[in-house]
Amino acid sequence: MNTHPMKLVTVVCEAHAKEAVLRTIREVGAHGYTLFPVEGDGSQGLRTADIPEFTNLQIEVILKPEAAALLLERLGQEHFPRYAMVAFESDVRVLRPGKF
Amino acid sequence: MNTHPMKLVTVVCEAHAKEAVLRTIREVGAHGYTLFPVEGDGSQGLRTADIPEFTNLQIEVILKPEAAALLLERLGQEHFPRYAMVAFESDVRVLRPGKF
Amino acid sequence: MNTHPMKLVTVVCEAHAKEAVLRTIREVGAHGYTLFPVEGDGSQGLRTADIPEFTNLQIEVILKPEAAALLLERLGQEHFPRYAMVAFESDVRVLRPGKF
Amino acid sequence: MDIFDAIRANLLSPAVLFFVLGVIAAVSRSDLKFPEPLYAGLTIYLLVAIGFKGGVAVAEAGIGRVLVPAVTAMALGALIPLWTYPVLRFGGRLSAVDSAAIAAHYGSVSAVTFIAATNYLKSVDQPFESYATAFLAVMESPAILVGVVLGKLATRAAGDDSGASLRTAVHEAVFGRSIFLLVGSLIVGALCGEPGMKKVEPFFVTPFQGVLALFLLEMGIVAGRRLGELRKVGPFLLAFGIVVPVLNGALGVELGKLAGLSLGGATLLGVLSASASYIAAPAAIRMSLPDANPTLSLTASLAVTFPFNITVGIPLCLAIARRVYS
Amino acid sequence: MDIFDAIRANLLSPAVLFFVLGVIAAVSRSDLKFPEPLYAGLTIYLLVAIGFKGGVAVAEAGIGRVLVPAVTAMALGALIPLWTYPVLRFGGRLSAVDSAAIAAHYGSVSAVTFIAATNYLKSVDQPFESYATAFLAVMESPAILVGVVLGKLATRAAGDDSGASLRTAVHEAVFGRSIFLLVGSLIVGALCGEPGMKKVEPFFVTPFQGVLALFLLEMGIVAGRRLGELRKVGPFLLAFGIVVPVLNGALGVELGKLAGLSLGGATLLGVLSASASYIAAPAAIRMSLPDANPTLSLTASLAVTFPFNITVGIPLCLAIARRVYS
Amino acid sequence: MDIFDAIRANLLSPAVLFFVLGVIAAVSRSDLKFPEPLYAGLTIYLLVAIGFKGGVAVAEAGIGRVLVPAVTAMALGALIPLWTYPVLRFGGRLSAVDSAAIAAHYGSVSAVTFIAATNYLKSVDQPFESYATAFLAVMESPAILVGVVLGKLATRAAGDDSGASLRTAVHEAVFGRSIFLLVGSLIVGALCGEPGMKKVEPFFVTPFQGVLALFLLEMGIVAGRRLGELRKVGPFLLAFGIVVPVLNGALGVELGKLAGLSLGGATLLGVLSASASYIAAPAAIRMSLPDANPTLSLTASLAVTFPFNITVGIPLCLAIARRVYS
Ligand SMILES: Nc1ncnc2c1ncn2[C@@H]1O[C@H](COP(=O)(O)O)[C@@H](O)[C@H]1O
Ligand SMILES: Nc1ncnc2c1ncn2[C@@H]1O[C@H](COP(=O)(O)O)[C@@H](O)[C@H]1O
Ligand SMILES: Nc1ncnc2c1ncn2[C@@H]1O[C@H](COP(=O)(O)O)[C@@H](O)[C@H]1O
Ligand code: NA
Ligand code: NA
Ligand code: NA
Repeated sequence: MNTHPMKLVTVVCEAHAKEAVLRTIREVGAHGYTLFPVEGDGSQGLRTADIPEFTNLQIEVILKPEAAALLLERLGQEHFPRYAMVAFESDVRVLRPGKF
Repeated sequence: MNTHPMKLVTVVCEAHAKEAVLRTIREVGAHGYTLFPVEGDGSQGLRTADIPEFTNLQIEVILKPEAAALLLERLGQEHFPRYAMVAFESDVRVLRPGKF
Repeated sequence: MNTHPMKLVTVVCEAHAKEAVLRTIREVGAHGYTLFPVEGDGSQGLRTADIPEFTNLQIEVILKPEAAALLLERLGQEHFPRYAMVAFESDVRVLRPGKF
Repeated sequence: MDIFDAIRANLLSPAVLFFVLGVIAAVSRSDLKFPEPLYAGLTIYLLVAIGFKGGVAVAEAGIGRVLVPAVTAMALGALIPLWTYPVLRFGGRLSAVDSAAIAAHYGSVSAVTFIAATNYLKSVDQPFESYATAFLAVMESPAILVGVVLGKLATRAAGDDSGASLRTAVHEAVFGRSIFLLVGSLIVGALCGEPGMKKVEPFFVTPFQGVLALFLLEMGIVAGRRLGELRKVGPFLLAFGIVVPVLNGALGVELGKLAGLSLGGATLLGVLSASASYIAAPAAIRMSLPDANPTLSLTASLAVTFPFNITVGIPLCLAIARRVYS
Repeated sequence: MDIFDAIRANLLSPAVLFFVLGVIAAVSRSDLKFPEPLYAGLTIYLLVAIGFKGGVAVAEAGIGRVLVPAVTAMALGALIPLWTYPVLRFGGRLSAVDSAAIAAHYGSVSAVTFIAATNYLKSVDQPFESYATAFLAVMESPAILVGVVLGKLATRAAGDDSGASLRTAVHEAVFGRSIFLLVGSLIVGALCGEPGMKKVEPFFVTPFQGVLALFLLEMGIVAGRRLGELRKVGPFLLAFGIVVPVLNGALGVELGKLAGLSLGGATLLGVLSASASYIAAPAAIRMSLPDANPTLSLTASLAVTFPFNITVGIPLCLAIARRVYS
Repeated sequence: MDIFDAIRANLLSPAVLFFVLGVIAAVSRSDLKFPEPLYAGLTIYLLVAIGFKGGVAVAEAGIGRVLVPAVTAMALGALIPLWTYPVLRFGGRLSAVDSAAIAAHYGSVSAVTFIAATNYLKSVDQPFESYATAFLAVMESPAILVGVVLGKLATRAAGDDSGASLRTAVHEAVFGRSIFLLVGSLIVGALCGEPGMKKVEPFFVTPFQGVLALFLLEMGIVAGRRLGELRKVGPFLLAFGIVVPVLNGALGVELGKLAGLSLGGATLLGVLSASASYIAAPAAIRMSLPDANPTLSLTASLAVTFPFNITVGIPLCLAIARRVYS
């Protein structure tokens, strides 16, 4: 089977940012996402994942390169100044390019 | 220390697919895997990870490039038609190539 | 917005290794990390994540290439012989290079 | 107490009202959600508690008295798919494999529905055989096996791995965690008897009704989330999900009487027949009939039949039993 | 019993001592930690239990008797941000948006503080209106809305999406999971009344105090972790976090008396006024006033006011009420 | 009641039968599994409950009466590694560092075994000093420290970071979460005394035995999973894991008598000596003697000694105590 290049954008953010980030993800045209609670440490201090309101979330989205660029740009402009957050992009290959 | 190229295959699938996917992973010759429950949204609807039988799982396997290609091919042929599932491949570098 | 290349080092290890690995991560100069419990199978047997002391952890760190190389080297020398552990490096792109 | 009073009494119990609250939470898209480990913990508690209590009752009654109704229950479970399959296949014009899958779900049972029924009987002071938990334990698997065989026969063309599929289904149906917990706790209860019960009663019996109420809040959320899929299943399955449980309930009550059960025990056998599986059957069927569409069977059993039974079906079974026994 | 005896009695209760133990765990960097689902499970239990009990009490008292004090409570919640905002803005020289955010936190309420207060009243045999839970339910949102409006007015320049922000805040404040659980359980309790209570009492009432003690251990850890941020909030907010609750407590007691509550009920209204929100308000404010600095409001309410109330504020409110009613 | 009756009585208790059920689940590869947060929650509950109760008992008995037996318990813990180390090193031909690690595990204690023992004593109506929990609290660490020193002395070559390792072990042994919870709850209990106990009794005492039974189901699964490693430890360690606990049990009973404990209290000191740590010791040893093979020590303590004690060791200690005191 042929694999097709796609982008994986990973966001680690405070729980309060969840709705805002998912909205942006939908708006740039992604067709799905994966999400789970994580602990973490960063410039805005330790997050120990013991109460749901103060936890961290890791959100993973596979999308087309243009959509990924747009997502990163909007995250950087709209969300980075407001929320504890890290985001990065990497290259992946998928089987069904139409799905993303 | 030298690092060696290897493939990371990530599968996100419904919990009912767990045994089938792990079996395929073993059959293509992987020596291990990592697995955790995740929430997600996709073409087959929201999975909110609140009951173990209806949750999503993320499964990560590091393996040799040929094994990764085989794994993806078999996932695409045997499991994609039957289960809610996403799979993708990416490039990683490891220290002990013999381990994978 | 411009993205900048950075390394993502992922470590999967037994819970007892947590403090030691986090210490090494700090020592090579990383400014943060993300961590969550996972199940897994590997050469040292199944870890089923049912009691916190015997579980596996996945630790993810974004850092500069030199720091990543140093981290992998120290993991390989100091921790691989002692703990059940897997570590790998991959390429990612971030927005704020100064943060890492 | 006529049937409408019975239903009203049930609807105003904490357990059912919390279930309704859960459905409202899901439908109104509140972010209320039980974390998975809480769901798992409550399930373990409920199965162990009901199993243990049932085991103590089996020990007291003696295996002899339990045997005939238990075999009846098993037969009933195996029988239900046989009559519902043609209804689905020809009445509902569903594919063979979907018909088999749905028939398996309706022949198998829902432990939570059973537990809610014992709760209801207690609240209306209707005595019943406590060892009825044994029927719950033996009724989960037979229908699944019959359903898988039906599905395999119907799709014989691709049938080369039939043996393996059946083995998978048997394994899932017999060694799955819920059946393991239930049967294991039954045996533990039977071995301990009353002296053991005294020790654990304050944990496994006294707070049981309250825990069930809390759990039904979560089950309301889980069921409510599926309501959105109702339009995918169509009017036939909707009607099926309500009418068939009533018929199976009546059948279960009648057979319970034949097997020598008391009014309360026959009601419980009726509820078991009326209930549809949404945990064990989906897992087993997913593995052995992977070409069946899980949305159909799961939505019917979880979003139609389960809420119907929790609110109306249970008191209805009691009303039927009252008529049959009077 | 004078005020110092009252405080000492409170400090030696299991609930408060476990809270202190939790703070010590956090401060001494012990690796003690409750897993998130355990925290969530305990929260659900406490809210459902207190809501259900309150609902049963509302049904018994009749909605008529609850109405006046409930409206008083709502008014009180809306009022507090109006007087605390200028204090913060001009006394504390905080930015407009931070002042609005903090004012919202202090007008809103902390359910755990309320629950600890009912516990304390019970332990000193001070009767109170059980339906006071209804005040808790209605006091969570008004202050958040007032605070958001204040913040939006103050930052009108960027105010084009004010409407959306307000809607988000309303939605969060009214449909957030804790308010949903509390109001839902109140209604369930009111519908069930005493007969329903009998069924679930061994789970929702009997072990309640013990569960609260265990939960406060976790809350001590959560609050203790924030102590490190105290130096970021400065002396003004520190003093604010202790003085304002006392003033609000006295205000609540007075209004409670005016509204016709008993001594115990007025104490609870005082405690609600004195308490500051650290769950609902942060979530709603984060979404509607995202430019406010969350460290300020959260540290003040969680690391200063919450521990103060749990240890000293609650018995102080009772002492104030005793003076007012004597 | 002779020794075989005692063992049979123990084997037929719900707690032990659920433990066996858990082992069966693990061995038969059922997918039954407690989610990690449930395990953590049950552990927290059990430690807090036993600690609090013990603290209340300490307050009642007075620190004076607890002191001598507590110091005896500490000494006993420090002593056990000293006599087991040479047995392992020379009898078992194990490496120095493995011998030290295993000796540390057997000198330290298992809280669950202790809790099961108090449960057993209660069920056979054997009175005991409730403040014995204090012995559990003080016996966890000494053996770990002695074991680490032994291991360091034996591997002095690489010994440049000995100080750091010892500090790590001390920190882990003294500030680890289980010891923190236990000691903290003891102190809370001692400060509250009987009045505090009354408030939390329905949560921390009444359902305790049932919770323990459920927890032992999970511990059976955890221990059962390790059975596969038995072939890795060899016949010597297998025998060691059964014989040494019996000897240590007898030693504990004798010293308990010398220290002035009652028959029940001496039995508990015996059980503590007989038990081997599988949580605190592995964590501390992993950090301070990282070259020891964890499979050896953990399999012996978790898959051999723990099941042995839960089923046979506990009644055996009581039988020994009966003989010694008659
Ligand atoms: N260098 C890093 N590597 C991996 N994760 C990070 C890193 N920096 C921050 N994070 C994650 O992102 C969250 C928010 O980061 P911050 O805004 O820096 O506090 C942290 O709690 C971590 O979970
Ligand atoms: N574009 C995507 N990015 C990340 N995860 C996805 C994406 N699409 C689907 N998933 C995950 O894969 C699961 C199954 O996908 P689906 O079969 O499309 O419902 C979803 O529940 C998500 O967890
Ligand atoms: N090939 C692999 N792919 C993904 N994860 C692995 C792999 N091998 C090992 N792991 C993870 O690393 C942990 C420790 O590995 P090991 O030391 O081989 O037992 C395992 O429990 C797995 O979670
Ligand atoms: Na059925
Ligand atoms: Na307030
Ligand atoms: Na010992």
